Amino acid sequence: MAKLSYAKALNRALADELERDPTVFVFGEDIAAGIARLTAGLAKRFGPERIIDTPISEQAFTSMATGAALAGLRPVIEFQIPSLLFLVFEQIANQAHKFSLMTGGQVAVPVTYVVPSSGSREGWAGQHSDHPYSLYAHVGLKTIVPATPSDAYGLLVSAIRDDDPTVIFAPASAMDLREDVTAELVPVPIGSARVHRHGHDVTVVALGHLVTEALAVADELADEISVEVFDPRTVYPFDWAALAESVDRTGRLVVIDDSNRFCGFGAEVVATAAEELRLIAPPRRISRPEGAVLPFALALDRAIQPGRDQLTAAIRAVMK
Amino acid sequence: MAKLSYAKALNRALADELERDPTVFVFGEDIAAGIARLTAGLAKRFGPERIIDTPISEQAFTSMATGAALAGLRPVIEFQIPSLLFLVFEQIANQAHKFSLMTGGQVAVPVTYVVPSSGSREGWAGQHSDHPYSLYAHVGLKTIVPATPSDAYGLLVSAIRDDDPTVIFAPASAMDLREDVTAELVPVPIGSARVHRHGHDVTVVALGHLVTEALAVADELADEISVEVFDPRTVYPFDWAALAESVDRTGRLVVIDDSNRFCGFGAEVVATAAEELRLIAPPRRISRPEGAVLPFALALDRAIQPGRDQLTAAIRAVMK
Amino acid sequence: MRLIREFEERALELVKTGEIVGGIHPYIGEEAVAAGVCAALRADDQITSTHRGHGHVLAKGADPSRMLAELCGRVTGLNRGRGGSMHAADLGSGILGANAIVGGAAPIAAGAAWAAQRKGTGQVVVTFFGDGALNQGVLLETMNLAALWRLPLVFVCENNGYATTMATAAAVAGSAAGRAGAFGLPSIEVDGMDVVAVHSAAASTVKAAREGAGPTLIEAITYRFGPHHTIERKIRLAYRTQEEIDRWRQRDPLDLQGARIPAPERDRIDAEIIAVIDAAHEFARSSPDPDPKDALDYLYASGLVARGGTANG
Amino acid sequence: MRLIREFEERALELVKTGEIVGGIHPYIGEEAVAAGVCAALRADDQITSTHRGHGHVLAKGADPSRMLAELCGRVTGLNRGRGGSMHAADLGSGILGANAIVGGAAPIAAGAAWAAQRKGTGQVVVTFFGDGALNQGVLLETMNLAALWRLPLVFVCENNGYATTMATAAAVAGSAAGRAGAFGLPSIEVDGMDVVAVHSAAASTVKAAREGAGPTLIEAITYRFGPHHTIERKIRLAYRTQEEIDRWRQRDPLDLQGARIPAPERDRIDAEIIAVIDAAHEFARSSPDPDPKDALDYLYASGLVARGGTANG
Ligand SMILES: Cc1ncc(C[n+]2csc(CCOP(=O)(O)OP(=O)(O)O)c2C)c(N)n1
Ligand SMILES: Cc1ncc(C[n+]2csc(CCOP(=O)(O)OP(=O)(O)O)c2C)c(N)n1
Ligand SMILES: [Mg+2]
Ligand SMILES: [Mg+2]
Repeated sequence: MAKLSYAKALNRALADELERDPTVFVFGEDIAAGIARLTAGLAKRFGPERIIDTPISEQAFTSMATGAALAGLRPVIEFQIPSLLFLVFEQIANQAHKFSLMTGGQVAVPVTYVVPSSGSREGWAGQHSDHPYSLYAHVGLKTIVPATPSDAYGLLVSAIRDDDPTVIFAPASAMDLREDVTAELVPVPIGSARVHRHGHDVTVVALGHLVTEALAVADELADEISVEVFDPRTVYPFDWAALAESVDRTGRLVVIDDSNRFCGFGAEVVATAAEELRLIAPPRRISRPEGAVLPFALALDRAIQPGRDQLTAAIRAVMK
Repeated sequence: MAKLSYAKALNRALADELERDPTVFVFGEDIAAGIARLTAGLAKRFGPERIIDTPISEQAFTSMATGAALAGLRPVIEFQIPSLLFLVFEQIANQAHKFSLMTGGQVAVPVTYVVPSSGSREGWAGQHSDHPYSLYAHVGLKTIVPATPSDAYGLLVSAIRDDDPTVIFAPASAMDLREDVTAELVPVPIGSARVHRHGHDVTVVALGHLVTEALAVADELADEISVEVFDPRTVYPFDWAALAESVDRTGRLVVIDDSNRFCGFGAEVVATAAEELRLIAPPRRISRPEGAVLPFALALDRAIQPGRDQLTAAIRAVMK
Repeated sequence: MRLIREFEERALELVKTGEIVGGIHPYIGEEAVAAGVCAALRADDQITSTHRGHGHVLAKGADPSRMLAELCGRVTGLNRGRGGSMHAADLGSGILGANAIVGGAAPIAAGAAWAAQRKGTGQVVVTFFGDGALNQGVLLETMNLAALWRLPLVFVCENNGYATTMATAAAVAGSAAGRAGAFGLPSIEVDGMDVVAVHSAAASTVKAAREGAGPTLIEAITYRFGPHHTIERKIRLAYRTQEEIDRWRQRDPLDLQGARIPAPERDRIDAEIIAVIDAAHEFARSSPDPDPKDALDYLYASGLVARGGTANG
Repeated sequence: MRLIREFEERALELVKTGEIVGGIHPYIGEEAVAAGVCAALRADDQITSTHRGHGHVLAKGADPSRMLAELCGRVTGLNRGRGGSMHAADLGSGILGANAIVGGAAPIAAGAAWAAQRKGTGQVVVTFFGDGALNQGVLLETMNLAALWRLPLVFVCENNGYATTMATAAAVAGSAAGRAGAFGLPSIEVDGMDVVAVHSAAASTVKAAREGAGPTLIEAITYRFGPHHTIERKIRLAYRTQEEIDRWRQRDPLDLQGARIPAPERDRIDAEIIAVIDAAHEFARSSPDPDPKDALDYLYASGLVARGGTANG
């Protein structure tokens, strides 16, 4: 029974797709050396025609991937830090995402953008600790934040095979998670949620590394409150049918979200639930504050991120 | 009694601030010619040291404004098209916005970014019809979308005087609105809402050009439903106290939003209301679809934008 | 060139009549650049275009009828009415699309060139852009990558002296050639009003790119006779003099080339082209408008259906 | 230089002990660049720095104690513990900040230079960046604007041969000087291991900028003796050989300069500096940590209070 790490799962998914499909290749910085782990060992195995080290020209190589996709290839881009997704916002949101509709369906842009260490990295401070998945979901990119090694594997495979541009965030705090993988690793469909723990009092929606936090809180509260831990796995498109099924049973909703509060993922889940689902208590959001900038000092960095205490308090609040 | 157009109000606000404060200046493309109307006549009046035509290097001059602000100046930047705010996302969200906290309060970055024709411009199609105010509110920029000429004047003045970076979107569909200006034009505080029409059955939250639509629908429905038209004027920070006061009276909420549905402004308003306010009926959102890209053909362009019929239907729905 | 000129004249009328919504960026005066460059390309070669793209799209071989139908927003248009003037694309003709963002298409062209190089197809890609794009970072990043990887890519700078109202000299420190040289790209400056001169420059650079010699820059010195965009009609702009415009009009690319063609031949071509444009207009006019309920079609290649909006509730 | 070296050696220890969280990008080997350039600046001149910024910040005159306190995340730090290694700033000393985005600081420096020119303060601004930034669009856009407007700005490229693991030759088509030349900027290549050579190059370019002659580029050929970042310790990287590192170490900038200073003098300086660093370490260690409830302080200069988060419920 093999222990598989989250980082290794991403690495294996990428390797399997490179092996299976000759049109897949990777652009990124320092990916031959594989310092971000996503591409570890791949340059040796697939060579410099498939694993391409790029200069620090993110805007150019991001749109180059779009052009290569128009020519029938399936590019994967590794971004070393999450804020690079700010730098290439034009190239992804205004070019790659819009090509299919603007051309009247003449083309597809099957590019996969991977951030193999998103969110806080403890001590990387203001410009290297962002978690911009809500931004990409808002503009309409398929946006994925896997929580476990097997989901990281299955969702990266599906993203690469998907015909639309897709962004995958691998939270830095999840990269070292390990899982006992018994079954064979398989693709996980984009847009399908997963219930990690069943419960009947309250549905807690959590993504990525926060699923681990939610499960821990659910354990702590087990004797008093039965918590269902719901992991959408994909931010957009969101699995509303699965959420409805869960909330129909629990009637209560708490969302924990590592992006900024205002117009964040948590807002979307709470808003749609308020519009469409039957809630017996007001829903609650836990998130980064509005306009959050992560301060350097560790205690401050942590104070900005959504945590267990807040989640516990929110769960108790909706049970009142 | 003078008729003041929305475009002219912006132009006058900028002129008044240039007159009042010698540290104010403007960067932008074709602003000496004033083709976007914001700067009409200003080059002649204030000269090329205050009204600076820039090459097509948005990323560089946007961060130049940040540097000039660090040196004590108050830059205003005109962006000719809304999607330029995608191109400079790094410079605004990751640099200008973060400087104050990252430096431990050593500096302020009082830059004002103005888009004098945001949203659809009928026939400008996919890459020139965006309305990215929810994106900027999410990252924490003060984000303003005035609905009337006098508010456009008062909010632009306040934005220029504000010590934080601030984004103002002037919807293309609002630029030609005219208002009878009786009183003197005055600054309008950032973060304060305005109720354009009082009602007791349902609160309709609308921004920018959609305020006009909301008022029209309120008129149509006047005999059957008493609609309150609530204009936050500022997306972020949002005037929650004023919304609470309104919803306490009506108990019902509909939000109409010209940005994309998922993680949009509408989601934030509905989510916060669901968490914190007493609603007697499920709230409703009208918005652009998820991941919207505006098609060129006029009928399609309009079909993507939130409209009166949807708003009317939503109001009826919450009254059921 | 005559086709482009007639097409643009007709399009200008349709903007006036309202059959074309949103206006256009007319290419009139610059026809020799698109015509000369595209004449040097194979059918399977590719181009990217700009906001001022009608000339490039027609010169690369798109059907004028479907192009005009696109400008009129009809379902029979190149983009089924979804793109319009600034996004016209025809993948079948190697047209990767006009692009509404200055400099935005260059790296897309480089990506297509990279794919062609990798597959060994022998295709060459041409990216057209204006002098204004010379100051856009992503274009400069692209020159570096194209040079570094010896991509089969030709950069064609249409230097018409202005970026909207801004004179090139007021915006560009150094020059187009200097920028290319900085990355080791050879460059050729050519008279953009002379289609023969443009063609010979294009032929040699395209041949070099096809043979693996890497990218080059062609700077075509040209001039737009009309407004930056048709809205300019509504506003009076004083960024250039009538006298300057008149001077350039004396070097109308159509006259320069026309003088090289025997009159009867010329008249025959002109007549043919008028017929083509009339047919195109008739085709566009008689084509159906798209149905509003299909407004979200093609948003996702995978068929994902977005929520919200009138289009689907 | 000795101060920077000792500071970095101490910082490396503190990364090992965990007193510094998140690691650092050590400047060891490149000291002559920061020291030589900043020695040519006035107290009211300004700089922008990079992710590898400790040397620039110290050379421009920041207090080593407050700098080390910043790296340790203490309230007594330059940024009150909010910035850390990659964002250290000291406006009072003309340090507009280290910047964690490659190329990101150049336009900020240009803006400060533009303001100085406008106010006629006679200040000069220096923007430091690495060879990797030569391929970042915004830096190239900035060169154009600086040249166009003759800003009192000096571009200092620290070419240490690598961008993380990528050799400059594999990433840069053309050269640094070629890029400057493309925009009409004069440039000087200098031995970045020789502080005297760097200083004389800086002195002349800074003087020219101050007198209104406009911007220039200095390319300092240098080398980092240590890892790109302290995490490199954990991973084995083979992008350069030990032999190459050893060869460069023979041109250690401290030895080159040290040989020019009489031994007793040198020993006195070394002793002084050790004392300064010990004091800095003591200062940092004894300074208080920020209070988590203040996590959102300074987010808005206007005092706006954000909602959400543990910091304020
Ligand atoms: C990045 C970007 N900035 C600004 C604009 C607005 N804009 C459209 S065309 C244009 C001028 C372009 O000039 P040039 O590149 O010389 O092309 P020309 O119009 O002369 O053909 C500008 C500023 C844009 N579309 N994209
Ligand atoms: C725009 C951007 N892309 C990527 C990164 C990640 N990154 C940090 S340092 C670095 C290498 C920088 O190399 P260089 O500019 O030569 O400076 P050096 O580290 O050699 O001092 C990279 C790629 C970043 N911080 N910013
Ligand atoms: Mg031009
Ligand atoms: Mg380097």
